[in-house]
Amino acid sequence: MDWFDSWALTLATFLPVVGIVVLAFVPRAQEQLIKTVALVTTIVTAAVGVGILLNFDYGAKGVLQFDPGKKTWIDAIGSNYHVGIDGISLPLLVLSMFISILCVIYSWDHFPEPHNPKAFLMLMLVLEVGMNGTFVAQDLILFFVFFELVLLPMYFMIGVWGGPNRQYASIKFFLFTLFGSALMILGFLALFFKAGNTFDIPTLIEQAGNIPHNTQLWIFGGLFMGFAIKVPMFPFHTWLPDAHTEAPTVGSVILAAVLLKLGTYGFIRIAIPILPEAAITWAPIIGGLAVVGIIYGALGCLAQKDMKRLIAFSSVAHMGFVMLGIATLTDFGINAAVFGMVAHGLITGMLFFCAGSIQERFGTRELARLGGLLVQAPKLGWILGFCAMASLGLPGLAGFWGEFPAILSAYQPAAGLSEPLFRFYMVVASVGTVFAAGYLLWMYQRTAFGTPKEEFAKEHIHDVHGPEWLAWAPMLALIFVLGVYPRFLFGVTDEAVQTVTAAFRAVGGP
Amino acid sequence: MYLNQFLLLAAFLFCVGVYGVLARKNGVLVLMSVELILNAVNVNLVAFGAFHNTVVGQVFALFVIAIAAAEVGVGLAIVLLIYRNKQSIDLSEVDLMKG
Amino acid sequence: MLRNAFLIPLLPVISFALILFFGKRLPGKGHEIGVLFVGGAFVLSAICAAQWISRPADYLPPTGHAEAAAVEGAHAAEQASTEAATDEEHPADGEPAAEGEHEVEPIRKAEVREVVWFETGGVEIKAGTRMDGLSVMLVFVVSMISLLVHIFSTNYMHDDRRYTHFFAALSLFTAGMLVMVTSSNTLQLLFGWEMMGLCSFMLIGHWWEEKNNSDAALKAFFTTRTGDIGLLVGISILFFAAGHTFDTETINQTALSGTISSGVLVAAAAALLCAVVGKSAQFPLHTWLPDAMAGPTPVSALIHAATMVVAGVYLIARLYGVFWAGFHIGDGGINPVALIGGVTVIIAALLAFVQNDIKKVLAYSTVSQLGYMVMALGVGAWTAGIFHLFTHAFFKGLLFLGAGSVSHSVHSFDMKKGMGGLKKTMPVTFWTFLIGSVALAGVPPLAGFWSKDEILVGASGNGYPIFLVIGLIGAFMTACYMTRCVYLTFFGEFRGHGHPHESPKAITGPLVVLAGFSILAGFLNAPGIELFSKWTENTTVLAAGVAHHEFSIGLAVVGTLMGVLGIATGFAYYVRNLGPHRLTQRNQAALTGYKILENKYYLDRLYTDMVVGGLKGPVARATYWVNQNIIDGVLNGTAAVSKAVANFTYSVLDQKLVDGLVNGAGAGAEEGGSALRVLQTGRVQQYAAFLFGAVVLMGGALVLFV
Amino acid sequence: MLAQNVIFGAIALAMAAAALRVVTTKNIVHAALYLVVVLAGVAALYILLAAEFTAVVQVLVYIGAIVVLFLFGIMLTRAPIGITSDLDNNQRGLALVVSLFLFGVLGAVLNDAYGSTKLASDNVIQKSADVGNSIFQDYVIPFEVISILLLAALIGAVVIARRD
Repeated sequence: MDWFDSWALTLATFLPVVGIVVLAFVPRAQEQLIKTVALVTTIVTAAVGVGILLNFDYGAKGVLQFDPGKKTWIDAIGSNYHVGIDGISLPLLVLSMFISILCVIYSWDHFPEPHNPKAFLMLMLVLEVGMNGTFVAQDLILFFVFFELVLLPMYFMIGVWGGPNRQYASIKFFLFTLFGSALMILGFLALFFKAGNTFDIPTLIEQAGNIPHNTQLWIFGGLFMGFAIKVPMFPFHTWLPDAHTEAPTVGSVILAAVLLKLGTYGFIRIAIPILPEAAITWAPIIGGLAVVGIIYGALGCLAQKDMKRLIAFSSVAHMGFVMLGIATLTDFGINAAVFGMVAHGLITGMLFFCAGSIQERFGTRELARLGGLLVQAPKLGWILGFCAMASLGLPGLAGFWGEFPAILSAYQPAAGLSEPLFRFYMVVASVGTVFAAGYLLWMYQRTAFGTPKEEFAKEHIHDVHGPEWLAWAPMLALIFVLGVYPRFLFGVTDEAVQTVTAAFRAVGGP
Repeated sequence: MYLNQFLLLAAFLFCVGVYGVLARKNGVLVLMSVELILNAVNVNLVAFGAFHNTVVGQVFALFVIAIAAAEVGVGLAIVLLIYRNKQSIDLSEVDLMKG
Repeated sequence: MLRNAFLIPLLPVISFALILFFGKRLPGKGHEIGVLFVGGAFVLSAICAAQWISRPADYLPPTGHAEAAAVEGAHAAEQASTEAATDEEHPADGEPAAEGEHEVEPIRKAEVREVVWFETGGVEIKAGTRMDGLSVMLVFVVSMISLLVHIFSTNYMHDDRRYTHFFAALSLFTAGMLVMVTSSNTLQLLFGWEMMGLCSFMLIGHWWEEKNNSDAALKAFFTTRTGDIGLLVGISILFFAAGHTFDTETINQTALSGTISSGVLVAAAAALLCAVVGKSAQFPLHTWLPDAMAGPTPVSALIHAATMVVAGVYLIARLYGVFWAGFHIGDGGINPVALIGGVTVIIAALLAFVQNDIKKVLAYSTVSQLGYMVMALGVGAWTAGIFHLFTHAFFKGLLFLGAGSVSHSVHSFDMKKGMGGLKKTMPVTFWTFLIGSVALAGVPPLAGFWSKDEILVGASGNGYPIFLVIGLIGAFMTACYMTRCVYLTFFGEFRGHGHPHESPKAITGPLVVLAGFSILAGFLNAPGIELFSKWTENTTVLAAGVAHHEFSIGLAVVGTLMGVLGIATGFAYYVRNLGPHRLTQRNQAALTGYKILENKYYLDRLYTDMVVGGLKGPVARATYWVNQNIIDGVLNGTAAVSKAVANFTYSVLDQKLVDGLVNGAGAGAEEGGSALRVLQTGRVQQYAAFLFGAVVLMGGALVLFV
Repeated sequence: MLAQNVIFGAIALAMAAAALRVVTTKNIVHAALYLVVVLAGVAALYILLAAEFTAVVQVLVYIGAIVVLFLFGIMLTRAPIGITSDLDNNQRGLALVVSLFLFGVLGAVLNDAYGSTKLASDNVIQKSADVGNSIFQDYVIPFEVISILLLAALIGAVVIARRD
């Protein structure tokens, strides 16, 4: 399978492009064909993903695999086409493919207004290219291109298929992220010039130690802005609730499930291993913002009247846990962060699916108008409850493994970080778990418990239907399986994470 | 002969062309000024070609001439169109891009 | 079977899944699965218990203050156990003789079976079962009570809206507790702990159509979850303090070996105590438990007798090394564990007097009894604490199911308005309930007497006289309010509607079984037999050097007297209308001259106050007031404040300030834009002029400065 | 050598003067004619630089075709033939300043870079054949592209100017 080894990642990234080209030639009216093409494309892409999963060498999770070597891409600036994955990228890559399929299935029969499946699905495939590409890129410029590539389709998804306030939301999303990207590319350029005229990530990891400490701090600052906005961390989060609220269901799901992960992934893949010294200096700040985000996001949730907005704020809180894990700069913490990323992708994705379905059925997401979901659509109600429980970090479901180890790791952060400070963070984060229970159960009580409100009491609300089952069942199963047997994920990430922190231990270790 | 005498002359032609482009309001005259600029560039190309003892300079000069011909053709067509629409080729009155 | 103990929690889990997915299609709507699987779990636990009892007590653990072995923890020690004989050569100098008559005796070796769960940061996290006396005892009790509750529910819940879901949740609840007690590490313990939290949420809010019920469910979940902050923090601290492990045995041994700094240990113990306070409904977080009565009665029985609230006590017992070393329990000073337990005993018992709802009386009684257990553990009477847990499970389960049986018959929980005189119509329920009450009151030779007595012995023997007094007062009050409860329910005239009748066999059967255990269970650790303490002793207790005290006949007499006195007081007051009535009337008349006495309801409350004796009345009311207004008020206030803060954060900070900055940037750009608009004439040549001008300026700068 | 320099000086002066007149004259037809002078001067410079093929093309294309095109343009737009004061817009001052500064900067740069660089006098004469070879071998693709460009320009001009 030498052939597969060198081409798998390129295929995984660019197969959706084939789908896009094919779609471009299908007339708009043939919707069935369009949907089939999109579905087949995502499935074939995921098949490559399965191939990667099977051929992945689990004995060497810490090294880059499926790496065909550098191919000259833009010679003038020394940028190469260099792809590769290790144990950290693998789960995220697979997650991204997986979510893409489910989103196509989910939107099968309910494309949001103004309909137009062709454009919608093409945008979705473009998104997939960007997401997959970001997770496999091993060259900063390549990474940047893919990182930015996801902006456009998402912009159009929100701007065209979004809710009433979509224009404001889409512009805000676009500008906010672009602002971060501008600082990020500055950071990349600085890395290029200060660390040996290369954009190659593995090379940079080896060479960047020579950069003077002060310069490192500035570069890290630039990268931090770029990634932190994408995550989003407090206080750069305000684009998120708007974008989520206005985006169509599928857009929200992809946004929550994968796009937010690009930011945290950037921290783990680029910022921390390349600039470990700066990471130590920045870690208390990141950790502080993370725990502020946890509490702040939770408080934000409590004040919400709109279900989707509530879930969006809960993302802020959850990504706070992920960032806290990263900020500890320990194996435990970063493992927890990767787990948290996947878990949050699945769980919050599911919550958005539920919110979307509720909106579709009731025509509103306003908590005050909902109620008695368990009476009218018991299965949907159960699923929502399951996701709420998973989201609040109940052991046995995936959310727990992102939350608890992050708290655990904050007790003993990496050498060079202030222990009392991080222990304080730990306690604050633990308080955050109670808040999480608070807002999620409160939401659940308002939507699912009680009896249906008068305006909906007579309506027939149909329960979960076919495409929804198809799209949701795998996610629900994964949430459960990962929760009970986290080794599936920890086993893959652990070694790779240790290489990340090894680059770091060399600096901060005793 | 110094290389610079050609270059300086070309620079002068170029600046005169720039002045023309900026200061003239008759469309045809603006196009003529553009031709000055293009010729200044051509002189540069040929002079450097001679300096480096290669024909590439001339080749590019020829290309530029060809493109200039095309440019003038299209440019004049546009000027004609403007004239036909506004009964004038006064570029000061063409301010569709006003914000 | 001890090795395969993982099957015991697994069975109810399977049961949960099966009921959830197939239950509705079965003729019994899923209860047959629940009964079958939980019954299976019970059989397996019984086998476990039998094997444990027949296991030879041949293991000599390293003593607590022995230096090296403790740190290496259980595994190393157990591997070495085959050569246990060599341990005898070990000089016993580590064990201070001052600890008393205690000497190292061989115990039964715990059966540990673990598999690697996952790895993170290069550390293997294991999952597994650890079966020692404590776990075996609890597994047995839990599966038995659960089985009885299942059987009971088949009839009690028969026409329920969500019969199937009820059984599913019941099974999962049982599974949660079983996971917790069998686990070999704190992480898995946390799993079971939270599973129970989830199930209590589901079951308390079983009738979620009414807002009160879902409110109660939320309250239960939040309150326990607040305590769980402590559990998360405590587990984290101990994970690192014990050298990157969740293993309970290692944690205990490390804590006792003195290698952990006392500050860390105190922090860990305090954090865990928070969790206990939340889960076991100790003062001041006990308020959720009475509200939790909103759930179906069988659930209350399960929560109070065998699962959920017992989990907190189990946590202390399981991680006793941490508490022992962190709070210096062996030194005889007042420590937080004992203090919280003691305060809870009194406060909850006082509250039990003012309730009219039979389930609330029992609920406060549970809180009070849990206080006993916690207090026992706090004064160093480990065996007494878990022995009380053991006996309490039977008679409290019995009492709740009895209350369920009564309400099944009269369709009410109000003792004053819906019951009375049921002695004749429901004889089985009456007699079993009476047995449970007497056992709870601590009358020999029933179960409650033996365990309560042991707690008192422990408190006095370990130098905690104040807690001895509290224990005695508690015993008196318990007897008194139970008398009131029994009298109101079964004696006098029937005050409800309809025709009460004896419940069917599915309901009375479990009552009879539990009544049997309530009578007999206490003898397991009666003086001279003392099997229970032998069976449950584990390495932690030995290593800590928990002292054993001989049965004291004097104390037993005093304890019995208190119980009997309580019953007599209650009897005298209720049945004979003696004593305090006139006193009250005179006092009230003399001091205030009010005619309020004519108000029967008010009088009732006043009498109730007088029963607990003169000045105790206001105290109880104040306690209730504190309960309702201050503690609950703080909870509600916290919610209100955080909501206000949340609103402020959202509407002012988030929407105005942070968002304002962002929008401000946009507005700034717009302002600047309109300023620059003047320049935008639309004339291309002008643009070109600017363009060239800019180029020239930049080029010039380049020429001049570079 | 001297002769060449003298000739260059003469041509340069004529060109400079003519170029100035192109952008300053008030008669639009005169402007076109002055442009012819400049273009012819450029052709002469090519010859001085021994690029006679380019010089010939310059004369043919520029003077023969483009200038004629201009004249057609002037006529078709009914530009005022004769002296008018209305050929300049109101930003002459700005344009003057910009172009003077531009010249200053360019001159400074050129002087700095090539102040004393001489053109080798023993230049191998670039034969027209070499130019042809170069175009049709090394630069054949750009050549083809330019062909298409011309075609496109042709069509484009027709489409734009077509009266419909």
